[in-house]
Amino acid sequence: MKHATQPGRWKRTLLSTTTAAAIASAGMMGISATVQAEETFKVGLVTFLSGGASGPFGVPAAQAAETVIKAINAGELPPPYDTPGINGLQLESVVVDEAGGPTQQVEEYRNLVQRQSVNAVIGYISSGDCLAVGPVAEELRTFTIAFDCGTPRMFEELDNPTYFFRTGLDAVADNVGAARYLLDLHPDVTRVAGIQQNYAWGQDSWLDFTLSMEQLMPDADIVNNQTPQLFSGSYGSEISALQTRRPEIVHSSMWGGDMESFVSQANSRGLLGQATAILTTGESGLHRFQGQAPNGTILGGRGPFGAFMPENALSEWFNEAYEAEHGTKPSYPSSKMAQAILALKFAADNSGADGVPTSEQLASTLKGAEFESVSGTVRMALAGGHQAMQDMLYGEYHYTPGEGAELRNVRSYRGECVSAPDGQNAQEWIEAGFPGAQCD
Amino acid sequence: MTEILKTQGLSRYFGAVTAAEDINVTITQGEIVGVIGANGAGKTTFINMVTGYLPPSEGSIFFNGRPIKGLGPRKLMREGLARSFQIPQLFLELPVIDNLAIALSAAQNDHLQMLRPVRTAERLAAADDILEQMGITRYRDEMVTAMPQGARKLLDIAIAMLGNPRMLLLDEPTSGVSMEEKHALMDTVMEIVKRRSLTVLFVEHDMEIVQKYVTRVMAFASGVVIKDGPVEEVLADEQVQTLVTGKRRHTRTATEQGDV
Amino acid sequence: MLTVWAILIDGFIYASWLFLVAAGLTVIYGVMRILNMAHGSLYALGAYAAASAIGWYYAGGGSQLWMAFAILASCALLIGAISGLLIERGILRLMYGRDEILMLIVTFAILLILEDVMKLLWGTTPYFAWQPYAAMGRVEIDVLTVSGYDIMVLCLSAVIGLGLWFWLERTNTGKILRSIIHDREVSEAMGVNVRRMFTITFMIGATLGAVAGGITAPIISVVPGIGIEVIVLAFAVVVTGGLGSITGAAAGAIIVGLARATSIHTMPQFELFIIYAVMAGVLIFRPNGLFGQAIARKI
Amino acid sequence: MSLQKSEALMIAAAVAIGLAGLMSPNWLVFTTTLAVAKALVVLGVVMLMRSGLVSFGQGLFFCIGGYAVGMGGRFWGIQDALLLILLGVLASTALAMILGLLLTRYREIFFAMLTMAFSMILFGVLVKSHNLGSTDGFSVVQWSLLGWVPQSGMGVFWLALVLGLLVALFLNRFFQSSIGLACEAIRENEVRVEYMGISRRQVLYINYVLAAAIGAIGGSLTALAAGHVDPEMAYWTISGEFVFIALLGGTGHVAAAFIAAMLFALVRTYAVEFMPHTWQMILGIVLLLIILFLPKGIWSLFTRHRRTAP
Repeated sequence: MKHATQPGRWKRTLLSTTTAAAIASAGMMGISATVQAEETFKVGLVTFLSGGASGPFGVPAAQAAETVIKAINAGELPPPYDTPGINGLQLESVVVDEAGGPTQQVEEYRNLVQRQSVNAVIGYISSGDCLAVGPVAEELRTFTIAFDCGTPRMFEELDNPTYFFRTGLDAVADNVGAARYLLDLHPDVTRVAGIQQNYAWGQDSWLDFTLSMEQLMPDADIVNNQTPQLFSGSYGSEISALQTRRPEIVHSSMWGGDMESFVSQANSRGLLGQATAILTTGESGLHRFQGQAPNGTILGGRGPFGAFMPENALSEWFNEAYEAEHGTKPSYPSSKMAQAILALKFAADNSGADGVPTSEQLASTLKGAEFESVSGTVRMALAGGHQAMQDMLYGEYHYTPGEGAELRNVRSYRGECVSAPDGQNAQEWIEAGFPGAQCD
Repeated sequence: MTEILKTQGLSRYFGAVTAAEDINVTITQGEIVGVIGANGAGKTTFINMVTGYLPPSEGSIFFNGRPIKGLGPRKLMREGLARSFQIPQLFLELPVIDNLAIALSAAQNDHLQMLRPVRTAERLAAADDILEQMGITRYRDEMVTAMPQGARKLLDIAIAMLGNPRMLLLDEPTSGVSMEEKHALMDTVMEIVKRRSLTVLFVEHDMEIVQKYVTRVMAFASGVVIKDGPVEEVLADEQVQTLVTGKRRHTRTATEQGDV
Repeated sequence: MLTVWAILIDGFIYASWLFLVAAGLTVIYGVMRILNMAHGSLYALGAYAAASAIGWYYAGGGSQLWMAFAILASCALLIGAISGLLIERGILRLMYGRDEILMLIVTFAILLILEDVMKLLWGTTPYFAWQPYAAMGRVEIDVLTVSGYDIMVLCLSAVIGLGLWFWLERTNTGKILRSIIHDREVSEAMGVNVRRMFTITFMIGATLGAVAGGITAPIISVVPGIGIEVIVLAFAVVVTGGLGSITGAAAGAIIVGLARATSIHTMPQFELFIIYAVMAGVLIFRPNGLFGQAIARKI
Repeated sequence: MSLQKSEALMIAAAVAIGLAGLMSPNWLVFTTTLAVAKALVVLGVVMLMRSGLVSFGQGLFFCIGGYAVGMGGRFWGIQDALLLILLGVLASTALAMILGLLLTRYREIFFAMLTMAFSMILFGVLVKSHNLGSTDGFSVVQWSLLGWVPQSGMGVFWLALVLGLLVALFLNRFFQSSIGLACEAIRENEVRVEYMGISRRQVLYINYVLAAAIGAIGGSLTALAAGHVDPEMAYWTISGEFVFIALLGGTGHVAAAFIAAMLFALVRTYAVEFMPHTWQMILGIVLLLIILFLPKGIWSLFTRHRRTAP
């Protein structure tokens, strides 16, 4: 990380806070921090650097940010982003660990904005953190992009947002897309089971998926759903429980290490021979399974990210630059972070501001806009122009020893097909039979 | 002369081990009774049963004519039965004055009071008084950990007395105290006992002390009372000399192991 | 009927893994009266060492299962013994004689430190050493399958349990250890080098933790934070069984294992708190756990 | 009852901090608010520690206080902050009165593990409660204080200061009172306590229930300040953090918990900022150093050169 450590300040803080004068002295530091150089644009990056989500999501996202920001500052991106910096300003980043839960994150967010005086914040993988930070972003009037979190409740609970954006899809699209893919490629399936991590993400995903299945494939029975604890790592008993129900399809929204362990164990135990798995976040394991998932396993990437990125100049550049710097191809969290930073650059470049654009200028530029990204053209068409509407893609894993993994039978579903129309509750939309969905 | 403590057929077994068996004792008001016996003879077990710390396996206990079997130390303290310990049971990390203050507050049944300070002027005066009587005033504001063994024994006994008991059971009050200090300690304690006309039962290994302070002695061996009567009579007994005082065979070692 | 069989099989397999994880914890507590929270980190250290070594072996073209196991075992043993020695000599030794609960917090601090040390050493990318697990194949019973690797873990767990029992009950060192458990001061007075025995015990306990991690590595993907997830589970097992008792740890593991398997097969929604419910339930009726003993105060 | 010197100092400090808040940057006001809220839960841990018990489950009451505020506002339309806090206190007290019957029988590791188990059971229940947002939790709706709707963080800051001060003043008396000393006596020697005619369980029970109620106030204030509640509040690592802060401050004085909570918040904030990858290690090392060199917490820095304080 590039920020300078300031041992003097450290020491002073430690000493001064032991006395009742803590408030006053630390307050002065807060003021001094605001008097900083004006020719940079400071962005706070919040992502998991510790805990179970750091490996598969947090760190790849932070690495992507590093790559993209470096290229932006050097002006090395392909058009339309080939001007150095954003709106001519060098981009400076402050990276913060997302660990500690929503309350902690609200505190860190305030620190970023008020003490570190960042001009914008990009971050948040955990849905709980997004839900907690959203209102604070509005309160503090700071341009903020949620790059990954998937909860559909975010814009349902945040009335008329001005400063808060999400440049990805919510989890509803993942699961509507999954059901549509099954309808297309496995229309005769009758027994479907699931395994989800026991927390909001898993519960919501399973609910959306089963509701969609009721509409799209009413003949398929839901035979079982397992809910192992987050990060439990070993799924022996859950696999037996699934086996005793003899499913043909196993749906899972598990992510990261948990998803990879489940796949490897289920494969060794033969479950994946008995049933086909559909993994809504499976793309992050594409280059890591190394044949541990049977060919034909269905993977999603939460949109046109990672290996699902369409071929264009930006994605080509990103693939190469990321691999050159970090030794592996970018997975979807990396692409999503890149997309969020590109959104920031788009908003800044087009804000018409003289010098550092204000949050108001950034927000009004991005609202409802269309911008080029590693995932193609992104339309901020949902939640009153605050959330991206993008295609949902699924494909089948295919591994050839010696040659590596690829995706086959990739199907793309238009955003209008997998996302509820603006302002409508997603679950009600699904239960009503997807009114207004455009799937051609 | 009214009887204050009476036990009938009091026994305690630990699995196959008999710690005390068929103990029948009657103690009258104002008596000062010594208890002697080798280690493991059942003396502390007897005290533990009488004060409600250890439930007896069989038998019954009466205090002031009321059956008290099944009552715990807490209830018995309220009945007027107090004890000291072979290993002083004190609040080591609290100042001596607080050790006494909490005892006084408990004696007044005021220990659940949450807003008034425990150290009231009245309690401090009472505590200072007992410290003075025991001759340990100089430790008043020290932690108990700063006290020598003899002073701790005195503090332990002082706390027992603060509950205004009618009967006091002292478990080896002089163990761990140097030869020179022993008599001074017992003089101090016995003077207060006399002044308050308490009934006392005390366990003691030092026969000199026993002879000096008590009128009646109970000799324990292997969980049974082998002799009970006036001091001279008991100490002269052949069986007692063999099994307890060791005059006939060996001299006792001075290890201080508990009987429990 | 199929479900009953599945519950029994899963229950015992899970119990054997729980026992592996909890054994070191209970040995250390039994002798030293330290409830070692850093046990989770030792588990994670063993897992990281084994996973990276196995990954390196297979990436280099190796394909011999026995070699992989030899590497796995030696890595786990080595890292367990070394870190055990370092923790005991470097930190715990300075703290002996403190309150039991304070020692728990000391080990909590060690856990925090080791978590970041591991991140510095291994980064945050998941390590994946699935090859031995896959190579051990599976046994099929109707639609049910049992992994060969799990059966091996079951056997290993039984061997380690019996070994520990033999060590504590039948050997000279065991006798000395039991004397320390019974009365530390008297043992010291009788010439037992308690400090040396503490070092040995802690190293053995730590090694057991690392071995548990090493054995688990091929089953899971090794990521930051696995130690923290495991430690609470191990606590629940040893507290249920009775702290410091090998038999207790085994009994606790079996009860928790069967309870969890039953819940997964019949009421998957309760899985998250079944372990705590079992622990609370046992403690309500047996305040010192199944095989635990209350210590009376000397008066 | 006259005002003690330390009480006068605490009142003065609270007034000074309250005024300083007007001139301080917003983030510091927020951090201070959370630290005060956390300190209240920590005081509950300290109360238990004084009686010789370490709770690894104080997050239980922290969480109940928080959820009472969240649910009271969202589902039952209670607007007033004081009513919401009262709701949390009542809920916590009711639960503690039931759990206390059981928990006062346990000591040491068993107490720690059982408290943790109950907290984790609540965590499990909340994770399973889809209507309450599962692990995501939900946000706290707009609240008012005696009819006044605060527009910035200053409202909850002052509320936290006032409640924190009241609790501190109460506990300062409590620690010097008979029952306060009885708690310490139980820590030191239960046998003697029983022989003094004191019921250990009665004393521990009252102490436990009070600690729970105070913990709930902390949870409620956190929810009001952060505007969000989630099950993580009941997770055992949060409870571990409370124990950490309690050790950091020590059990010597009520004010220690507040200073320690503030110090912890700042150390953590700066550690997260300057060493985003190794802040846990910093916390661990700090904890070890405290246990080694300041076994009675940072408060011993203030009292080291004075013998027994009055």
